[in-house]
Amino acid sequence: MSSNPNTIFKRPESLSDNITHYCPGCTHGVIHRLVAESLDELGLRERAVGVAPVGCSVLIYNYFNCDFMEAAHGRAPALATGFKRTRPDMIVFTYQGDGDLASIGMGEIVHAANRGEKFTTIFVNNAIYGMTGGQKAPTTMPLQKTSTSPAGRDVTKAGFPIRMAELLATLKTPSFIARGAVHTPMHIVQTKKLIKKAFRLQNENKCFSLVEVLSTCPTNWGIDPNGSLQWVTDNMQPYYPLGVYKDPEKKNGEES
Amino acid sequence: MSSNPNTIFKRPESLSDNITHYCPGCTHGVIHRLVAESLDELGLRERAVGVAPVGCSVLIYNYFNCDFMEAAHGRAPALATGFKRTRPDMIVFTYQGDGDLASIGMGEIVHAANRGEKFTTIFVNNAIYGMTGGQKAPTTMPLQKTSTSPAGRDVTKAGFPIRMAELLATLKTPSFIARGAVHTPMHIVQTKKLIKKAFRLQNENKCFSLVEVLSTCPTNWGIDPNGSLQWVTDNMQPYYPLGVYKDPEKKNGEES
Amino acid sequence: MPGIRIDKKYCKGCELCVQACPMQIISMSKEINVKGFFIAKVHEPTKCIGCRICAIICPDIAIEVVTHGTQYIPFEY
Amino acid sequence: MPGIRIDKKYCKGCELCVQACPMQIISMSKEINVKGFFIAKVHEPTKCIGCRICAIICPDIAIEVVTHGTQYIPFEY
Amino acid sequence: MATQKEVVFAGFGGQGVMTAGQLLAYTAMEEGKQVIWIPSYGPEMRGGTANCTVVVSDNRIGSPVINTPQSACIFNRPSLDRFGATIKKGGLLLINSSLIDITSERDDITEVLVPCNDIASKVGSARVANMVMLAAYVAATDIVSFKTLKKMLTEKLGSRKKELLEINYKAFDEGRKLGKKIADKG
Amino acid sequence: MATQKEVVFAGFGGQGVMTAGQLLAYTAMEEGKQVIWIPSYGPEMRGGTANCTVVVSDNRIGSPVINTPQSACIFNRPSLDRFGATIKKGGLLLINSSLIDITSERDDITEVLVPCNDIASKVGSARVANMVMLAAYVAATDIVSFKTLKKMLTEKLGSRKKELLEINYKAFDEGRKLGKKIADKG
Amino acid sequence: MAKKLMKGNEALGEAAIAAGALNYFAYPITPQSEVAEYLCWRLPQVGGNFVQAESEVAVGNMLFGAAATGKRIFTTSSSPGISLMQEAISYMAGAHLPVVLINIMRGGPGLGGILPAQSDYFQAVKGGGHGDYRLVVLAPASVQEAVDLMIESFDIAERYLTPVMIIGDGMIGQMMESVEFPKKYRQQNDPSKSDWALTGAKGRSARVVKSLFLDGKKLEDNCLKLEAKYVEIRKNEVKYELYKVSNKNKVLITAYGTMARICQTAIDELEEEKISVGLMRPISLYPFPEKEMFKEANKPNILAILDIEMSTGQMVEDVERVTKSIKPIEFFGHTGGIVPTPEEVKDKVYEMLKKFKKDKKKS
Amino acid sequence: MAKKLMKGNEALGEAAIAAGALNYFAYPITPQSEVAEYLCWRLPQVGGNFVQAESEVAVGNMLFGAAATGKRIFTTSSSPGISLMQEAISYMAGAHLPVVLINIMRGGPGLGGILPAQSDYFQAVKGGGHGDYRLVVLAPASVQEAVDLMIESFDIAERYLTPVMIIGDGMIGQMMESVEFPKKYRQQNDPSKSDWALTGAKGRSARVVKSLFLDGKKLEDNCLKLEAKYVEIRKNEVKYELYKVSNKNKVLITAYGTMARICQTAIDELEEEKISVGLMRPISLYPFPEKEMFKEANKPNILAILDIEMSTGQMVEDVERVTKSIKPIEFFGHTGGIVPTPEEVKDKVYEMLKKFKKDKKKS
Ligand SMILES: Cc1ncc(C[n+]2csc(CCOP(=O)(O)OP(=O)(O)O)c2C)c(N)n1
Ligand SMILES: Cc1ncc(C[n+]2csc(CCOP(=O)(O)OP(=O)(O)O)c2C)c(N)n1
Ligand code: SF4
Ligand code: SF4
Ligand code: SF4
Ligand code: SF4
Ligand code: SF4
Ligand code: SF4
Ligand SMILES: [Mg+2]
Ligand SMILES: [Mg+2]
Repeated sequence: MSSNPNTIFKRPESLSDNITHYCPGCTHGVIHRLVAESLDELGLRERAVGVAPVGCSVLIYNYFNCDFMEAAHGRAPALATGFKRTRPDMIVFTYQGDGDLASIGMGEIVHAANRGEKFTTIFVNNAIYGMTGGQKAPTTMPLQKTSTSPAGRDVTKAGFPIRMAELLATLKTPSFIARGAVHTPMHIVQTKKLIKKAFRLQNENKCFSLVEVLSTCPTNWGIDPNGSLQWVTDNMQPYYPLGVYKDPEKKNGEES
Repeated sequence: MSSNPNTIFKRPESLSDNITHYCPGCTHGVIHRLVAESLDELGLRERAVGVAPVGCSVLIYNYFNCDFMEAAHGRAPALATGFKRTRPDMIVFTYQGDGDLASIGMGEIVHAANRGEKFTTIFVNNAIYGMTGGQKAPTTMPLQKTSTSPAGRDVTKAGFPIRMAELLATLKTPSFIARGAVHTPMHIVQTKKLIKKAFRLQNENKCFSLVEVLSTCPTNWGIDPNGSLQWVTDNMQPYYPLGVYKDPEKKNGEES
Repeated sequence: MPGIRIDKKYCKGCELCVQACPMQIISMSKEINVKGFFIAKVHEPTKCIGCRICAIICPDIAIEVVTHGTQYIPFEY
Repeated sequence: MPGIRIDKKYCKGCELCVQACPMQIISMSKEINVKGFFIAKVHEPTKCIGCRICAIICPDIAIEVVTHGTQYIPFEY
Repeated sequence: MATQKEVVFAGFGGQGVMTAGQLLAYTAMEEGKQVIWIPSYGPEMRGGTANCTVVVSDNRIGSPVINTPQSACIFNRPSLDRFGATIKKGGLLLINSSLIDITSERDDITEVLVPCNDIASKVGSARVANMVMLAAYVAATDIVSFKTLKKMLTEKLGSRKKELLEINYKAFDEGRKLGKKIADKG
Repeated sequence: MATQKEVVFAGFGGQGVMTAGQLLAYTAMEEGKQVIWIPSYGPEMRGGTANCTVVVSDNRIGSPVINTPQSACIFNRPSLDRFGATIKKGGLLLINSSLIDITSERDDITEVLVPCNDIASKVGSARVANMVMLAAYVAATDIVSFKTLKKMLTEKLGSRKKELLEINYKAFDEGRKLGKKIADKG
Repeated sequence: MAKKLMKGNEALGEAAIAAGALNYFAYPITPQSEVAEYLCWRLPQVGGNFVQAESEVAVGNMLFGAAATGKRIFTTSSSPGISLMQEAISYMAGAHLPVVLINIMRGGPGLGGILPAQSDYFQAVKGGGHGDYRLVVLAPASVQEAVDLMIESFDIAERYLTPVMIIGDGMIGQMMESVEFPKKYRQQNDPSKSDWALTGAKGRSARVVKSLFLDGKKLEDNCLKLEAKYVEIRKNEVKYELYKVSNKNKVLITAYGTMARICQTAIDELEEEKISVGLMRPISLYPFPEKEMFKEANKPNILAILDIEMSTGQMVEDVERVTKSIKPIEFFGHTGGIVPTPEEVKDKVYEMLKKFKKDKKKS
Repeated sequence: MAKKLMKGNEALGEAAIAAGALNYFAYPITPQSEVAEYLCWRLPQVGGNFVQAESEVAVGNMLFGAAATGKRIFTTSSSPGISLMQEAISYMAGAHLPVVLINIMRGGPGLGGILPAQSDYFQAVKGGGHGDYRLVVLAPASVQEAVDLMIESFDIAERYLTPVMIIGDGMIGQMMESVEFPKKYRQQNDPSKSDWALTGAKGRSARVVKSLFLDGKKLEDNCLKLEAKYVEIRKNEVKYELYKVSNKNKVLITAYGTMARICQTAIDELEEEKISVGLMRPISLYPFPEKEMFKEANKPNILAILDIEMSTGQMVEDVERVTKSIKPIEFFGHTGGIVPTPEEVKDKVYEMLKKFKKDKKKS
């Protein structure tokens, strides 16, 4: 390597040096990085407080270089509300899995979004309860096998997967609601933009913002990491369309 | 009064003889009657189990001639789920106010609807917490004065009213979701049809069914009973459009 | 000939029937029931067309509608 | 001339970079790191175009991309 | 013990029983007494009766729950049914005779009929019936001075509402006359 | 006390340490013994080490927690680091020498190197490394009979998988040989 | 500040403001909704904020988040609402957060009723949530004491970094009494001076507020850290009142909150009848006045102890425990909203005097 | 039925089926998720049903609804999940519903950890919810006992129409032991034979299952009805085990659940050293073996009591209470997932023997 080396991609400042406990190929790591890069680029790290969920990312505070608190399962939006209302000058974000946000935490996220709380939620949808060993989530795909649906999700008994972005977008209170994914570099690049915008809107005190991100769980899906990315393309993406569902900067309907 | 008298309107059998504790002109009474008439007409009373909410209608079991249980605040859909899954041969309905269903009970109603539980929910939206003395509900209208929003609901802090029918209609699981009202005889007649259909669909084991009904609270709105009916027309109806939002018997979109 | 019966026990004097009756034949009486409410009464019973609108809007199911002979039912209920 | 550095400490051998690299120049080595994972390595470093795709997809931020001199950046990130 | 006075105000919502009780409480406090005002907040409130109890004492007040008060100011029939029998022997019962056409039929208490609504209408507003009653009670028991009572009323109403104040004063005067009689008798 | 035997199986997920422990437990139970199998289910499970403890006794078993087991079957390096020092004085340590190139450096226990993976590959499948280890342990301690062990294995695997069964039997035989040597020595 | 006649619920609200606690989170429930109805307009006047949450589960967790700012925050609720906060309370205790919670108790279990009761003693004092934690629990007997304890509770919460709960029955919330507030209201905390609050990782390493310790040893350390605080609390924060306690007392009454006032009336009346009864009123239910109560119970003149509660008997277990049952203990109570009267208390005393005098003769 | 080697969690699931309880509602949480993972396929085989709820709050309330059918229903969870059920538990107790709840306890407070603990004793035994109610609380020490108590708990729940809770630490759920199930499994209840279940108002007047009594007197009556049941329960349902209790014992150990087994090992080892220690293991934590424990404590040979728990000390308060502190009581424990070892128990005994022998000499 000769002179004038130029690092064009490196670990963001908002991340610590710790090695994550995530399984090989788990895209939680990618999403962490996108959040960290957004904080870096917007210069928010020193004012940021993250709220950890209960789920595989419960130890997220070990991986970030910003203040963090750890919520009860599903209640991160309530913690974020409490914090942000008391310190409106800070930047607050929750990072939540699909069991956390779409199952036990349904009430809290809907109401935080509806009140228009000025924080940002990163919603990691991997269609399963990762941490507890692969049980069915409300977002589990029809016929997907999990440890509590060994014959596959039966939609006649468990209903269809919940599309949180669509559900939250019905609320009239202005907000930024989008869905991205991280199963290809292109999607990662696009999702980064969504996450960064979500934080920018918070920083401008505009609205509540939430980015749902389709993610993988190679371990509990029982599929190798690259196969898992493919599984997102084949199974999740068609059911969970990517895009911006609500945007305070666009007129109603413009984005859809 | 001469010979051949013919009663063309009378108290339905499913209602008891008790005088309700509702305030004069409160339309909870009308909605009770519509439910009772539907049970009568479909012959369901003897198999019916109601689930009372916590709210002004907490004593509803005193007014019906069918079995009843009384839920914790907001949790009626969970009780109904527990009951119906254990006794699928019975007819189960919840009767819930807007504080009960749309505030504290948000998680339970969304998930029951999403799992497609085969019970019926009557959702009485009077834009306020009646029982506890007129506090702001998630369904309170913008600028509406309540005991916890004496200057009127401030949408920049409390967000906009939640439209539950629309929110629930985004779920993919088949269901019957409609909104009626009872502020004019015509609306009462229409709403009766919705409620009856909701019960019929349950009886046919088709799907979850929910009818939201715009209702009044003369006492806490501080408006006389007739003025309250007018207030529904002027303020609630424009924001809460009446109609069928989801119908398992119609193709998607057909109803809207 | 149709007519209504208002059950004093149930009436809470809310006046919804008064305003709803298309024939404007219901009004509030000076009579107070056990619960202390002024109750509604029909002041021109002969004008009643048996439309059931008063009964439909009454939140306390205080009103029964009866008829003698045939009765045109303007809408299903 | 661009190139990447894979930090052995972070690599978990998931092979996402292997499949993602458009130049197909990353493969799995026989080397095991402290955590017991086989780590990725670049087998044809000179072919690297510095597109950053491997780094973007790496969930463990094991990859740094460097360049010497100017580098055409095909997309904003 | 002897220094403690208890009174219940009971009627239906809108008759101003809570306000009357509160005004008494404010006045007693202003005069340096210990005081408790406690409403019934049970389920019977809706549509039914409303009532509150005021306890005034020179010393620290023990029980805030008074099951057998020394006095009661009763504004409507259901309240008479409920509280008539609870008054302490030798106690005082004031009945709003404008709306109640019966008595407690007790001979171990002093019973006074105060046609509150009639007097109130006479002095200018049906809404001051509660003040007639309060004045009668105060005059009968000397629990507080009228001077302070008027001062507190003025404070609470605000000096802007001159006219209303005058009507209230008149109500006081009328009630006072009735109460005085008992005091003189007793 | 003397009748109680304890052994830890430890390695990383996928090495079949849990299965080996369970098979031992089933076998001991089949032979009428009291038995406990207890896994570590702590956070270290994910990606890290997996381990379980089996306790076999003629009498009612007290503590299910064995901090200092008599024996350990160690499948990988991190497990050796964790459990090597905990083995009771005079205890038995079996080390999977195919993957572990060090020893415990203790002189107060019996240490045996079992090249499980090598033997497993030799007999036909890398996946029976755990059975090699189990057999070595059983042979060394006589904790259960090989007859019952084979019977239970057959039951668990199901008789359909004949081929797999054969490989497992072979693994047993090889492990047994190694274990026997210790038993004979000890 | 001059004396004011105020409803307990409103006075609690004003007391919080006096303590510099300007962020309030709550959900309506009888008999304490007036706190929110007061603070919803009062807080904005002083630059504070009230969030009406969607549920008590959310309230508990909003407190959790708000407490992490280092400012003073609080809630008020009533029995069923408090049950819904148990998970959050356990989390906040585990994360060493200062929080003040008020439970204006109503009759239970279940939906129960809305009348005053004291049947949440166990929940508050023994811990309704999971895990090894305790709450500091204070029980005022008057509106003034409610105000004073409210203000002090924030100091206690911050001194030990622990949740503090004030329990009062519905009467405390509903009645008006004259009350005085401090002349000088406290300023809001300046979080930047805190060494644990989350203020942004600027010029320092990142801070974490959490209760998770996957490593058993670390979790145990956290529990021992908690226990060490409780030891301190038991040493420093015991509060109680003795009323007419003397060596003439035959019976010692134990009662707390409003119930104790009713007992005082009974004691006053008994005194006129020359029957000497003393009252020990624990003000801090946790820490419980253990040694103090034992001392009183152990006095030779005391024939027996009479515990009186608006419940079927909860504190009585602690009375048994701390007095080592050295004297016979009788329980009397009403529950579900029924309030024992001074007459009933007196009757119970008469009955006990008869019984234990007889017993004495026998032995 | 032949003996099976089964994991505690799975055995609990099978036991419920044996008891005729075929409707199960749960939410995943370590260390008990295997119950759901077992029952999700096992229940359909026997005509049962499992609903994976959206949360433990929902689980509690699903149980409430399901119990009203008159069939046997149950849930399993772990510490934080149980905290979320407190409101529903209070409601079910108040509404006289038979329900079985299992808490496979993990370390707390807060998110804590997932290792075994016994730190939810207070919550279970004293009542984590609001109002005057108690739970029957049973604590098994082995997988077989867990199965037996599980089956019996449904009978108890129905006998008294009350919720029953089984608490076991994570080890009970995770370990495999040999276990036997009854030969004949029980049929599901026939609700039509119930005189309280909601079966439809056909040929009878309507029934209501509720806990609301706005009238204070009626609510008090309901509380007294509950209390009357608890009196019966305290009379009939006390369960405990004595281990090596003799008049040679110098120390009496009190411990429950798995912790008691560890103490047994210690006692066995001490016996070999000629140190005689007995164990009293409460199996029913509520009703607590009050008289029985007092009797044992009061025996002249006992110098002191040693209470051992996987907590910072919770049951010890009941030990103090019921033994009237007639003997010195020492507590030893670990918490947060750390399990006291037989060695530690022995060391504590040595220490106590020294101390109390000395004390004796002194006095
Ligand atoms: C109240 C409560 N209930 C249940 C749990 C157990 N639990 C921990 S994580 C989790 C689900 C995690 O799934 P998800 O949110 O999808 O995150 P992932 O692990 O998939 O990233 C559950 C149920 C808990 N810790 N607390
Ligand atoms: C857990 C819990 N929180 C709060 C309450 C108090 N509460 C009773 S009814 C009610 C709101 C009722 O409003 P709504 O559901 O709109 O019914 P309405 O009275 O308007 O018909 C509240 C907050 C309660 N009983 N339980
Ligand atoms: S279990 Fe799934 S979600 Fe959790 S770290 Fe592993 S792969 Fe990722
Ligand atoms: S308070 Fe409102 S909702 Fe309740 S009964 Fe009265 S009018 Fe109806
Ligand atoms: S609508 Fe019914 S309750 Fe109202 S006044 Fe008429 S009859 Fe009476
Ligand atoms: S039936 Fe029709 S016409 Fe007759 S009174 Fe009623 S509303 Fe009037
Ligand atoms: S993507 Fe990262 S972690 Fe995965 S193999 Fe490549 S360098 Fe290693
Ligand atoms: S930068 Fe691009 S070309 Fe170079 S190794 Fe990475 S993916 Fe391959
Ligand atoms: Mg997930
Ligand atoms: Mg409402």
